[in-house]
Amino acid sequence: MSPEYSVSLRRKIDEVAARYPKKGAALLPVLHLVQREVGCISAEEERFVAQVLGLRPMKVREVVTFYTMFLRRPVGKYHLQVCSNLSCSLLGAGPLLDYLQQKLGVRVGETTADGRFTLSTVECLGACEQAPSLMINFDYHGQLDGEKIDRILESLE
Amino acid sequence: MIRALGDFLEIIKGGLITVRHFNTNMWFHTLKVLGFKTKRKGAVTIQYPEEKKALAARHRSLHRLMRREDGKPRCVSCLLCVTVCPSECISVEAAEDPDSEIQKVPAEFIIDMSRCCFCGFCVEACPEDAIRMDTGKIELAEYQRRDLVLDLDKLLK
Amino acid sequence: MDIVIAVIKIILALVWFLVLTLYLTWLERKESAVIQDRIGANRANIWKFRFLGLFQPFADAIKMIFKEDFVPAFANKFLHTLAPFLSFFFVAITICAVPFGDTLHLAGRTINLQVLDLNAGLLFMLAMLSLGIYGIILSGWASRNRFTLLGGIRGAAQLISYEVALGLSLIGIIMVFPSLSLQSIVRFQGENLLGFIPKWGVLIQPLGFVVFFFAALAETKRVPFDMPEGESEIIGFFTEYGGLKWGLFMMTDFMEIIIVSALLTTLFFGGWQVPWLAADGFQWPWGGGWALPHGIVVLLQLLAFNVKIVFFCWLQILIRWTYPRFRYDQVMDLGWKVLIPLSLLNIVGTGIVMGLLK
Amino acid sequence: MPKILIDDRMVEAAEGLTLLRAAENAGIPIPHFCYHTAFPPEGSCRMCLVEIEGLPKLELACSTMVKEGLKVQTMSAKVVEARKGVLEFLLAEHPLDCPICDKAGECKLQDYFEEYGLFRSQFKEAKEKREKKFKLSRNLILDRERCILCTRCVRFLNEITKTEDAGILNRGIHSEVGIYESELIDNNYSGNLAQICPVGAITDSDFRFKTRVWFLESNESICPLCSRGCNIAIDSHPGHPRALRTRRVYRVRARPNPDVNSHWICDYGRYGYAYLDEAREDRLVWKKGGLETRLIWDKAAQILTEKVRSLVHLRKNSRIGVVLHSNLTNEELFLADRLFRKGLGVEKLFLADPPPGKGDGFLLTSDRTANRRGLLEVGLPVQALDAKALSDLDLLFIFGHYLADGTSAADLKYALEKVETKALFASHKSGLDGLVDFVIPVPVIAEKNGTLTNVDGRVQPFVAGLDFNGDGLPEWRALLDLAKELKVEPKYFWPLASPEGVYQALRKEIPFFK
Repeated sequence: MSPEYSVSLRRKIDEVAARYPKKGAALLPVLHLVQREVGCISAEEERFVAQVLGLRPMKVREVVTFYTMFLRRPVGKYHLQVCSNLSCSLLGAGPLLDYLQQKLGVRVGETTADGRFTLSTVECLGACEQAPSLMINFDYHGQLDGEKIDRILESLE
Repeated sequence: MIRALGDFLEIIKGGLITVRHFNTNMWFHTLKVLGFKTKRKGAVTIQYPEEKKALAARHRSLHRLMRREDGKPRCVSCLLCVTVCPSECISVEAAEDPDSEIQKVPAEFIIDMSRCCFCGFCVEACPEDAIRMDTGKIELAEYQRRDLVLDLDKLLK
Repeated sequence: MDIVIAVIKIILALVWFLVLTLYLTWLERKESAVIQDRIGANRANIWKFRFLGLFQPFADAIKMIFKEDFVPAFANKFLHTLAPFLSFFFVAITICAVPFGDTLHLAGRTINLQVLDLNAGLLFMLAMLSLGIYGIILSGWASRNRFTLLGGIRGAAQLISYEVALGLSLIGIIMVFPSLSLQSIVRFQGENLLGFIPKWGVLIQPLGFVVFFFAALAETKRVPFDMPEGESEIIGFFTEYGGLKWGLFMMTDFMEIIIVSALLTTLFFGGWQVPWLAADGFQWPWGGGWALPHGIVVLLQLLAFNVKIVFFCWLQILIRWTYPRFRYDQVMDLGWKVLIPLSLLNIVGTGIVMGLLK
Repeated sequence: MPKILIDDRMVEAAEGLTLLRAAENAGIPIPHFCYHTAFPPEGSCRMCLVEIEGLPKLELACSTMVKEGLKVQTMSAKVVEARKGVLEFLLAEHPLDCPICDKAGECKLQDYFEEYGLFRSQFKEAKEKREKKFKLSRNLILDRERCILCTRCVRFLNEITKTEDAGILNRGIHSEVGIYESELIDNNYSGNLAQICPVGAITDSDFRFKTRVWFLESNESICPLCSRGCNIAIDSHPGHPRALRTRRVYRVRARPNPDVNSHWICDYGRYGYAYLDEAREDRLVWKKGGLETRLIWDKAAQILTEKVRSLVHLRKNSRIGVVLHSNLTNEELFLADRLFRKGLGVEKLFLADPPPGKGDGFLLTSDRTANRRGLLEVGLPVQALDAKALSDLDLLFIFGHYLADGTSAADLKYALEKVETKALFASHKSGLDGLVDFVIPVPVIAEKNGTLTNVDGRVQPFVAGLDFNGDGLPEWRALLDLAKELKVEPKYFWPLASPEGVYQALRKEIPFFK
């Protein structure tokens, strides 16, 4: 579709799609591919994927909105995802989120002005044993409190 | 023979009751007309247009439609009053309200008072407490039948 | 001159009759209201001046006159129109035999205070009252409506039955006061019994009075004897009438009340007689007296007559607003099985007493 | 045929049937929201839970296949408890705006709650606020608060129209039905979404707020707007003493018929009901010398038969013409054939039909008449309309107002002016009214009885669902009356008195209808 997508991306997509009996079944890996390449999956990418895989854009949108690991808009360098599910909520995910919002000066879903941090909530990180837990990009951090968060954020550069 | 005499006696007794009423009312009412106050009242008639009885709190009089705090009619034209009305005197036409919290408002609300039997079912059926029969207006005579057909504006007054 | 006096008497009598009729309607409304703890008609007014609703009869009259004169398409138009006038006429004419007072001496003339002193006045009145049945039958029949016809038949049957008792109950009176002229019957009652009790008919004919009173009540066709009309439940003979014609029937009704009262007064309550009042003043039974001028005596007599009549009107209205209607068979039973035997008994009894006293 | 035990009743169910269908066939309804006969089971609403002996948990009736020896309880205490729970959770987010909801009265949630509901909610939390007026298509409005996420609408668009316009977005409590960006659902079957929505989430702006469903009287009929002959239900208002609107019909719904239209009808048929009320012919008039007289049919029939008789007497049968159309029922076409062609020897039979439209490949056909197939099968030798052929006639019977559609007004006027007597049997007002001598109002398909043959040759009977309010009469009766009055084949026509009788005669004579 638009020429921005590199030839290599297209080739990779074709490669992945070829592994499945139906092209459409490759949707998840293809979306991961695209997100890794482009950084997020906005409407434009959805249309691109739909066109490549022969699906209606609505199908792609359904999948993209269902999974929290697909980002619908660009995020900062560090993507802080706070679990808001039951165990974490019971063990203080709420105050934690408030603390983060205050500290970073952004609300949930926003990126700091310097583009370093994006704060968002997710449904269940699957780490209840470490509740309250937080995922920064692909790293897990558990049993958090204000102090620990300060330390973690300082260590990020 | 004795029974016949007894019956005759009863007839006389009956006559005496009316005579007693006549006497009391005649004299005490006359005194009242002349301005003397007596313990006994004489005639109990209320001289209607001049004197009026206080209406009971639950008395069902002319309908009125209630307004919301912002002045819009409370009615959401659910047509439950129309459904329940045994004399089929209510007709309502609904319209869309721009406020999505209200959604449905009456475009026209007509009560044909010449058909109304004052059963008060409409008041009981109303889920919004939008219609009440507590205006205390009970003198509803009109010279024209069409004046008995009340529309939204008149009912909201 | 005699003719002028006769015309004046006729006019005065009729005016008296009609005005009393008019105000009897007011009396009926008011009395029934007072009996029932109400106030009664008091709305009719002239320039906001109500005066106890005394203008109500005029309002009613105006209403009735200006109402549509409706005749059913299927009715016999002539008879339908004739009936109310017939009824009205036969009642109205009876007034000519009623004695209002004794004689009035004016400018050297002796004027009998009676339109016409018929020597068979009593029979005349009974006859005229009986003829009133024609109005009922005609109205019921000419309306060409089954219900009015039935009402008319009921009326005729009832009235004819009670005519018998009515006539028989008066025979005692005729035996005691040997005259058929009403004026002379009244004069007879001016005497005293045992020197101090006014010799009124009711005292010497108590049974005759009771029978006559009931029979006369039945003659007026009012509750509790309103078989012919029964406007609230059983449809009566003037159902198909409206406006002025219906008004005539109603007036006939009220006039009958007055005539019955007049008869009761004249025959049993001394007519215009005031106890112990003679032509020149009171004559006390214990001696002495109180001389009064002729004019005052005549006025007192007229007053007495009117007071008595109004009392009986009042009594009849009271009865009408007290008792429920008889059933048809009860009416007939009362007439044929009670009143007629009683009146016959009265005749026999009177005869025996008179024979013994002779 | 596996035998299963449902509520202690032995039921024989076909292989491959779901429990829910098997129970329904046996007359045991199992409550459900997301299940729809036309789609494969989804199992998202959890309403159809039933107890199966030997299984530890409750199972979904909509997706459990029947198997020999299953013992099922549909109303056990456990099941009822589960239904209560499901309803309570649905109600936790569903607004209680039934008074303004158009679905109230035919809402499954309302019905089931009435039956099983816990009337004292245990939820203290406020309900979630969502968008109440989301535009889904030109006609459809989505109320996301009311939506119970049964996905019937999504599946309809996936499976039936295959357009996949809508889907479920987001996850968990944030899930909602949505469309892609602002691409509105745009297909000819979108109206069905409002009908299959089990709650009031999708409402139809054509019906929205117009009335309440319990006022409506539903009558079965057949859609006459194309040759498919979809089965429909016409919902009309029987009247109100002070009704503000004078309209009768409020909506048209699809009636399931697996052989014709499954559960669907197209939007053309669904929203095209205005013809039932608008511009209807209602007065039977005779125009003579510029004067309009209102007549009764008997009188009009007398005048017309007199005219026919005099023409037949003079052996001028060829000067009688008849214009027919393909919206007449089989019976009427058959009677016309029998009376005019066989009985009176009329040769000039013309056809004037509404112009064809565009088919959509699913239900809607390009032929916009109800009974073209019937016309062919009855075997009427109709000619195409030709204004010139019309003009050398003395008597013309015109059925339908479609004559005005195809021919130019001037041509028509010129042709008809030369015809001595013209009788128009029309259901709707048209330009023809001014050109003819008799205007005889006739009912539309929804107002009469008879049969129609659809494009696939399926003969469908229908009965009058709406009252016909005009002066006139159905065409079949008019034709019968004319035949009887003219004494054409008396032995044949006299015993006929109803469309059923005519159909019996039709079956005897024309092999197709056997």
